[in-house]
Amino acid sequence: MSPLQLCLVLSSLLFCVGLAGALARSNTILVLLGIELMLNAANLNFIAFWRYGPQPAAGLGVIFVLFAIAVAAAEAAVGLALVIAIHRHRKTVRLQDSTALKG
Amino acid sequence: MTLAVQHLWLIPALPLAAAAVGALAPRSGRTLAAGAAIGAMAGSFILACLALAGALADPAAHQVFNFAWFDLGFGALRLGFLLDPLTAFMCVMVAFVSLLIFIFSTGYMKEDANYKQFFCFLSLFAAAMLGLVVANSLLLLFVCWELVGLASYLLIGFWFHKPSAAAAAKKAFITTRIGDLGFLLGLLWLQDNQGTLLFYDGGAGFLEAAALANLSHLLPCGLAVSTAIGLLIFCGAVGKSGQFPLHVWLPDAMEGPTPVSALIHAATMVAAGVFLIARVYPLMTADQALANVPVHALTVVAFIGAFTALLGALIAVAQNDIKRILAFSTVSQLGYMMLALGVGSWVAAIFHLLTHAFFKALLFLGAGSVIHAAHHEQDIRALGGLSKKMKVTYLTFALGTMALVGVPLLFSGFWSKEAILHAAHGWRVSHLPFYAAVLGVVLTAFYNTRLMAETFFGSPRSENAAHARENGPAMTLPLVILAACAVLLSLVNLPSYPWLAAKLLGEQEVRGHPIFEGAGLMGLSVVLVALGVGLGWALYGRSLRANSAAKDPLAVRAPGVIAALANRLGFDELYAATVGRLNAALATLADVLDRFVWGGAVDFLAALGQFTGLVTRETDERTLNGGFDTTSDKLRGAGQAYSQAQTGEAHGYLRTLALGFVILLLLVVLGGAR
Amino acid sequence: MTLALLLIGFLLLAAAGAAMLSRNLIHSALLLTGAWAGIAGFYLWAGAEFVAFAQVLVYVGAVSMIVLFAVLLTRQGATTAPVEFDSFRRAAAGIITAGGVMGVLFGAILGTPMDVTSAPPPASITVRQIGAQLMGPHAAALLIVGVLLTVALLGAIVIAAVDKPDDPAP
Amino acid sequence: MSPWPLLSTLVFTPWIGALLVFVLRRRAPDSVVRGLTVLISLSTLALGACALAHFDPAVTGMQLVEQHAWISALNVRYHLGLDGLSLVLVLLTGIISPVALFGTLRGVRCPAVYGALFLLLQGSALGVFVALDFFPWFVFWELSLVPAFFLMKLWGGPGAGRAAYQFVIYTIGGSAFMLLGFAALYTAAGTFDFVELAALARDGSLAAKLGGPGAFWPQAVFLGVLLGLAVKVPLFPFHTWLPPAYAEAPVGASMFLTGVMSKMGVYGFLRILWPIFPAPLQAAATPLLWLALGGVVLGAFAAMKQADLKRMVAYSSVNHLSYCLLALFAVAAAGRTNPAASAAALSGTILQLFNHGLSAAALFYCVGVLEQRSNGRRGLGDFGGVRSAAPFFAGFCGLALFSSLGLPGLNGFVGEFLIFRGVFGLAPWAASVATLGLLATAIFLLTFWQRVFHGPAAGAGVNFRDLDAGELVTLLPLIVLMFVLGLYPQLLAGLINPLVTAWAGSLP
Repeated sequence: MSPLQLCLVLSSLLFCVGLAGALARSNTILVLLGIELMLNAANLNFIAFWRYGPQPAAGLGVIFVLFAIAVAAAEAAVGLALVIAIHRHRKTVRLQDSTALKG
Repeated sequence: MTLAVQHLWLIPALPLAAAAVGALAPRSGRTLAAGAAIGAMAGSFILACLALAGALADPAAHQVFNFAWFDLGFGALRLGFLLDPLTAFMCVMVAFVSLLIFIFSTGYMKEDANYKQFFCFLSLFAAAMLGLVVANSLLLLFVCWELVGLASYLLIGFWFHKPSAAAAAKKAFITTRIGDLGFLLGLLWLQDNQGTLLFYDGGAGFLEAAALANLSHLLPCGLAVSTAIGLLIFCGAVGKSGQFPLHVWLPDAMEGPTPVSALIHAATMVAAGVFLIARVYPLMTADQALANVPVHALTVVAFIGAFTALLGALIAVAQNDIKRILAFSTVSQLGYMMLALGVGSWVAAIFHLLTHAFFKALLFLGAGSVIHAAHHEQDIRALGGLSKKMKVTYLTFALGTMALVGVPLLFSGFWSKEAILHAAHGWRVSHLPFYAAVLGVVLTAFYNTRLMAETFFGSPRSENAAHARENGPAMTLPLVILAACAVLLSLVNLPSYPWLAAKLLGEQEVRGHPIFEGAGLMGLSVVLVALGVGLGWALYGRSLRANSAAKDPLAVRAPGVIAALANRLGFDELYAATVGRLNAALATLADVLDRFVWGGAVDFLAALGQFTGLVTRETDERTLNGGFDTTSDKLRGAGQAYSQAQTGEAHGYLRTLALGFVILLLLVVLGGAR
Repeated sequence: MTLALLLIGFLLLAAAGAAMLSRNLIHSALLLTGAWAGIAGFYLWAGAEFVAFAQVLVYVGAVSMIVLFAVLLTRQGATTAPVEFDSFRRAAAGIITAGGVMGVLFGAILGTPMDVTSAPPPASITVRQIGAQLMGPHAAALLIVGVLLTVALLGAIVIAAVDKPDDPAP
Repeated sequence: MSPWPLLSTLVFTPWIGALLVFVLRRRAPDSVVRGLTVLISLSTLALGACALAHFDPAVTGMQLVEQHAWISALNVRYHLGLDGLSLVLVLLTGIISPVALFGTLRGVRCPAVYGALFLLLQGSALGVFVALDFFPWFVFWELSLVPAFFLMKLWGGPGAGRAAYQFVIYTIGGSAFMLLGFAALYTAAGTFDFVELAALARDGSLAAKLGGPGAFWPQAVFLGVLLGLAVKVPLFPFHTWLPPAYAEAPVGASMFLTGVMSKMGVYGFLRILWPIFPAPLQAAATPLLWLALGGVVLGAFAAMKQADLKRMVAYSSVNHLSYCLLALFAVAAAGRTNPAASAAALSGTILQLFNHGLSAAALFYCVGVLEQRSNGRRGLGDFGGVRSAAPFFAGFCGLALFSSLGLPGLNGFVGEFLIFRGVFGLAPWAASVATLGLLATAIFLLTFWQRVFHGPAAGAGVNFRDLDAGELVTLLPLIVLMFVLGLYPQLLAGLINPLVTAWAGSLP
């Protein structure tokens, strides 16, 4: 098993942990954190491919990860703010209580 | 070209300007309108006298002044003025009679609200009539001819609030227009054939020898071209001059004010037909040289004239309205003029035209005077005894009657009628017109005697007649002047000194013949007149009517004949039953064709279109739209079902996403998408 | 090297897994901070020092603070009340789904031949290089991210702000 | 040639004005809008006078030409030009439109919308009179129907809806055939330009391109175009749309319809059918002559039967326009035999177009006055003795009536006389029969006059109000022109003489 594959396995495991958390937990904050983990897993992949990919000198993976981190930070801020707002209005943080999107 | 002919247009222009003044003046401008009309007429009269002097200086010449009206691509349409003795005599007569009648009208129409309008129309008429007389172009003549008709229409219908007057005006216009259409066709034919409508144009006019030679070829029907054109033009004259069979409008035209009847329907306009034929006489006689034609134009004219002369006199015998008697008398006298034209003596026709204009205007004005005095009582049965109350009117009316009857020697009517009888006697084609004319003379004497007796003698037979008073000088003065003319005019054309005839024929010197040359005929004439007067006096004068309801002595003796004559021989009914009904049928036919045939075809097409539309709509709704609707319903159902899947559960969405990812990836891996 | 990677990976997964399983939210947040730190370790291992630095700064430093604040602001009742797994069915479905995903991912990773092992480990990228890259070819993206961050900041404030205009504070 | 695109300005000023009026309808007071509408409408007269100043009657070809490529793929050109015929009709439009607007704008609902539609109509009519390429010509031709339809439907009488639909559908139906004909013509000749097509027709190559003389296509194309124009004029028996349309339209629209739009059909005959299809027209001229004669005689007799005054005047329009066609077909049938008569007939046709426009518009206006004074009654028996109460109105209406029946001294006579003079020289029998029409015209117009104005005051004629200043001003220009043209027709004849002479000289 090559280091690249190892890295990929690691990232996919992390992804699945995040996914499982996001699917299983009912607390909205934890769902968000699970998604955050899945994002980080994707970042791992970027770095791994940058490190072991055919043209590592371009540094593209690194740049991409930096941008992803920035966006993720923004997402986290807005997401958690939403959680707080919802909590203030409905006195709940359970994701299954917010079903306004029902068709 | 003398100065006179160049300024000839002023003669009609002056009354035209007066008409414009009358039209534009305010409603209160009565004096202004009347003054302008009379002043303009006086001016025209003076100019006409000057023109007459100019014409008599060289009676053989046709002085012309031609100008282009407008360009027409192939040559201009030219109009012109003509000065020759015929024009000049007519001008003087028209202007003079008009002037007198205008003056008379100031008295007669004094109480009328539309006084101003009356003078406007009268001036318009005078302008058109004078224009007609001075025209050197058949087109200009036609234009004025129609305008004269318009003025006549307006004046007959002057008391338009009376339905009978409005109907009479329309009848007059339509009837004369029938004749005018023939005139128009003749004019068009001439224009097409000759390229000009000028009478005289330095050798190029259609009345001059060069043009007339072109008109002698024969048509397929056997007539010469000139005969056909001449007869078409004669149609116009028949309409305007009240000749049989278009005479029916003239008696009805008496609905107009009496001065109008005097001016238009006795002295001038109705004589325009005679003038027209006299004017185009060279055209009318162009076929005389042709031997192998079935009929000459003048033959038709003579027979129609003779028949009308007799017809008018006959019907006049049984009329009771003073103006209608005079109207039928006019019809009859116009017939004499036409007879004279037809038998070849246009000079006699013009002489009679001139004398008739004066004495008939006198008679009408006299009648007007009577009517005005008798508070618009027109029925002679209700008049009577006026000779003592209205001396001037009585005397002048008597003079006019004697002129009309043809009392020998002193009166103009005698000489002019004599000339006609003479000419008719000498006609080689047939003697029938002569006999008709002779009979007409007797009848004329008869009905005039009746008229005089019933109107002026005896005692008044109604309140209106009893209160009659002589009218003022504005009305009597013209009567006196006209009466003087009716007598004195005989001097211009005595057989021994035929000055008028010589001038009209363009001869420098006057060659008369001794009076006894035509003495036989003259004697006959005297006997005839005496017979007529005697008969009339025997029937009406000796035993005067006691009251207005008394039976007419003639009607007692021959009730059927008199009833038929009183009914004007049923011409109006005949026309109503034939022409009127044909006209109505044509109108109905056209209307029905429009409504049902052409309109029906359109409606049918429209219905066909609507039916097609209906069919396609049904097809669309049942099949195409139906299918579409079903599909839409299914789609909507599917959408609703799908929206059931939207639970609003974020977990569920995420899970579905993940499962979808799994399935996709499995497909890629297992499917070997490499 | 591989050993280091395995070690980092184990710690990282363990922290993440524990965070997802913990019944106490505060614990979850702290464990996650650990997991993020582990990820930073992975970046260091891979030679992306600047990324590791950014990871620490953003996640370990900033996001974890926000999470903690969010947790504290949304607590109901007792501060230490456990957050229960309220539905066993959902938890099981989630774990099974995640397992499925893991399965196909593993299948894909392991079933794909990747012959890049021979490539030499590259020299780690310098901050200067990153700076040149960011200000050069990716300047537009940088600007957009800057705007995005600003908007996110404002948005977060607006969303989370207390809006009671009718009820003035006593 | 003037560098300024005078003709485009002429055509589009009313359209721009319509837009302006429409935009201003709520922003400006009604009186301002009305004044503006009339002013814009008057622009045609002013620009027409400009064109007249630049116009040289001696030139028989097109003048003030504007030509630009438009749709080059179809060889469609924006081609405007003016000859004597166009100029006469442009001037007519310039007179009738402002008069009609001025006379009727005060009494209508929503004067701004009415005015805007009217100006649209005016611009379209002008476009028809100056366009020289079939494509823009047809666009103007069809566009004119739209405002006419709305004017008729929205402002018309009780039966206006049906009449408007009938009018539009009938006319469009006819035009469709014409469009097909031109499509075939275009495939054969490759051009839509009237001038080029006429040139092709003159040297005979057009017929050859369409499949040779006597073949099916030239006949079919000719019939298609003929049908389109015949409906518009209208040629008997395609006239049944006209009486209801004219009768139900509002007075102003009736004035424009009869004064200007009815001229479009005859114009089409002179501009299109005549130059482009000389041979088929000559072949078909004798039956067409019968139809025109039918229009002259039966139109007049049908008018006699109408109890509705507006319908009566409408039928008199059928009669008067049929005179134009009578002259046209007589000339076409006779060919070169009698150029003097042909020239007279053609001059008469053009003069008649102008004169009928004046007198028919005046008559419709008079009927409109009657209608307005009597709450919409316009039956022959609804009035009586109006002349006592309203002498001015009676006088003006009488002048219009006598002009219409062709009294010498008024304008109607000149045109009719020239037509009769020409037709008599070419087809004497036709002229003789047509005199029946003259007689019937006199009968029904005098019946109109007698029943409405004469007799004792009755019906709506009691206490009839005489013309007010506005109505007087409306009628006065028409009446004055009637006199002027009746006494001095050279004013118009001078414009068309060389053109007509050239036409008469170039007959087959």
